Amino acid sequence: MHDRDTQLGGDVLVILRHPPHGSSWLREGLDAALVAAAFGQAVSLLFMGDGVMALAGGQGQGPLGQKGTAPTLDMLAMYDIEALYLESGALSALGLNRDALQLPAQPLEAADIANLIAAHRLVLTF
Amino acid sequence: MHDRDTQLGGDVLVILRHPPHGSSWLREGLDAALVAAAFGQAVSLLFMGDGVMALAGGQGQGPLGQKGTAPTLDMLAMYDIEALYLESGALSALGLNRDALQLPAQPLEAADIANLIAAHRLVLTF
Amino acid sequence: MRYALLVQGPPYSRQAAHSALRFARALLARGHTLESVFFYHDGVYNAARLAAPPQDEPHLVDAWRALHDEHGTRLQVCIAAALRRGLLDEREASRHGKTGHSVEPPFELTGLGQLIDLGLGCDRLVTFSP
Amino acid sequence: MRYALLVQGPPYSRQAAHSALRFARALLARGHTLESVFFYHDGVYNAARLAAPPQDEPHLVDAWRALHDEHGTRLQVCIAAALRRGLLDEREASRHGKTGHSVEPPFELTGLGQLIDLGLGCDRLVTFSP
Amino acid sequence: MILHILNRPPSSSLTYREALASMGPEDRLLLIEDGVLGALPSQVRHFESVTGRLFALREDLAARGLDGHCDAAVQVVDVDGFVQLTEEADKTVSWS
Amino acid sequence: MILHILNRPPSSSLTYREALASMGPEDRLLLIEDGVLGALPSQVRHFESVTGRLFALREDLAARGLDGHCDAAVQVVDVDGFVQLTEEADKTVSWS
Repeated sequence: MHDRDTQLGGDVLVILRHPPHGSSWLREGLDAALVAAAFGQAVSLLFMGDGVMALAGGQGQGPLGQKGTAPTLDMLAMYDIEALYLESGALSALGLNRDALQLPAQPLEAADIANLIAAHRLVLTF
Repeated sequence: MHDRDTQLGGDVLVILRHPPHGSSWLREGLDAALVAAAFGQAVSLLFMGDGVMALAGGQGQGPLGQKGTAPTLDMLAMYDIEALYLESGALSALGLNRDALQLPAQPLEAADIANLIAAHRLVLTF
Repeated sequence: MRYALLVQGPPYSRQAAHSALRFARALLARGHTLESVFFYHDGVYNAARLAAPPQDEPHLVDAWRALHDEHGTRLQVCIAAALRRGLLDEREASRHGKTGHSVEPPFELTGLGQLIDLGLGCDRLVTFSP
Repeated sequence: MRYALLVQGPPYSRQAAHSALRFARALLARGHTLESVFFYHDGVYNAARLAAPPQDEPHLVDAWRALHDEHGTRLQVCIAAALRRGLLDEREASRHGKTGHSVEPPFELTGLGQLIDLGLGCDRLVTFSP
Repeated sequence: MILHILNRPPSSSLTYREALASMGPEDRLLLIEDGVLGALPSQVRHFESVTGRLFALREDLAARGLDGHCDAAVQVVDVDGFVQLTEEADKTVSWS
Repeated sequence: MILHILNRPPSSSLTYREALASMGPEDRLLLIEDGVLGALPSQVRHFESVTGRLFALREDLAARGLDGHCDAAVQVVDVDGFVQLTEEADKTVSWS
């Protein structure tokens, strides 16, 4: 895991750009990540733009009682998805506190994001 | 018609915010306007934001040969839809030339847009 | 007051339909009437009778149906928007020579003029878009 | 080269599916192979067998089918995304106790793992989203 | 008074500009769905021109872990309050 | 070289910022669908950081009446050129 973290590499990179609840993008992106991991691929996640909201602590249910995506985040480790990154600029733009996040993710500057994308065979954006 | 123009009033205001071809919003908004007019309502159209692109001259077909919305604009007069407005700021932001528009529409500043909305019984945004 | 809702968002992929259902329940709880929910644009997908979401997720088609059954709210689906997207009731399926149908009562396929009627005839029309 | 496409946009309401079809024809014209089109998110609505667009509009379901018939391109639909949205083939309809179906061959309901296989197995995966 | 309803956040969508450009001096703006991100202290500056007339939906804030994280300038209402806002308004206009 | 594909215009969506933030120094950006509005002289400033690596799809420009109205900094390609760009790229990333 440590090697993959420092080298930023892997098989599949899933970029999550949408916040929870407002659309199904985040959930469907996470589903793709879980499936890729279940198929034995080395999967990285990048939370970008409003997608960093996925990491906010204290999330609740949707309008009709949907459980949302917060419980899914807790399953990532079970699937060996441990390479979690977030766009550092997005976190500060939204004023989120890194300490209050539900899961730790490594903040990346723009140049690192380009490297991350280049270092994965398949990149899926949701 | 002149009275309605100067008073900015009417029964139904349809606000068109999306450009042609990229989505069906513009076409479905125009359909709603045509139906309202066919039912005898006084209909006004406001082209706002990227929606001002609907008025651009020289539009062509979509990827699979769809005819787009430009032909529909020519039908507006037949339905007595003559109260056409556009957001003046959007036109200049996109750098469009008013003389090159397919149909003339009256440019409105922000304050006038609020008045236009207030002066219609029903406002639909597409 | 007499309310109508315009729903333009598809079920599941966007929150619009969920928000509309929540708003519908709240306005009824405040003693208002909900005359109709009109489905347009991708909102017409809310009428898909075969929807089979996982058991631990809300079932939007059933939730709309319950609204109709309990409060008499009409569920009106724009016919032009629906046909393009493969949402046909038995009558339209037969008219288009197709076997099977994808929309059934209490959802009713209807013209866009109904939306204008609702917008002008009800006290409030509230739109939920994707 | 061996291509695959990921289509996430619904037919009609967004250009994504139209763009994907145009791109598909162009890559085939350049002598490439199109292994599969994978439909996910609202892209699964492209498989709605009852779609009945007006005669002067393109028929996307037929256009996908033609791609399959002429070039053997697989039309793979994410089963989880499809069931939620009311897109069931005969097998799934019967499994869920529903009468009628809304998806038929050459569209095939399949798991999301197929998308990963395509993405890693083909030379190029190009995504068209709404 | 017209109630404007916005479901997109200013952090990713410019729709808020169209909503603001369309508001009269008495009109109110309600943030719902992903639009409630606009109620964060880091984002609320986009809505300066409607200070005192800016609302956000409590249920949508709570679902996103943001209940209690709103800027003080935002009036938080639940869905019952949402209905009440529509009662008080002459009509509603939705922006998405 | 990675080909990034953007279908949203900078006049209404901030997605372009995410696309640009993700591009390496050799990467290319292709504007398609409503994204081609970004190729207008009034809008192209948003893409300054990728000058020389900015493309727009001719068919989508033409459909919108914009063929010939592009900024000179934009390289216009038809759909055959779009396929060629994907051939030359190691992979593609789509932004919407």
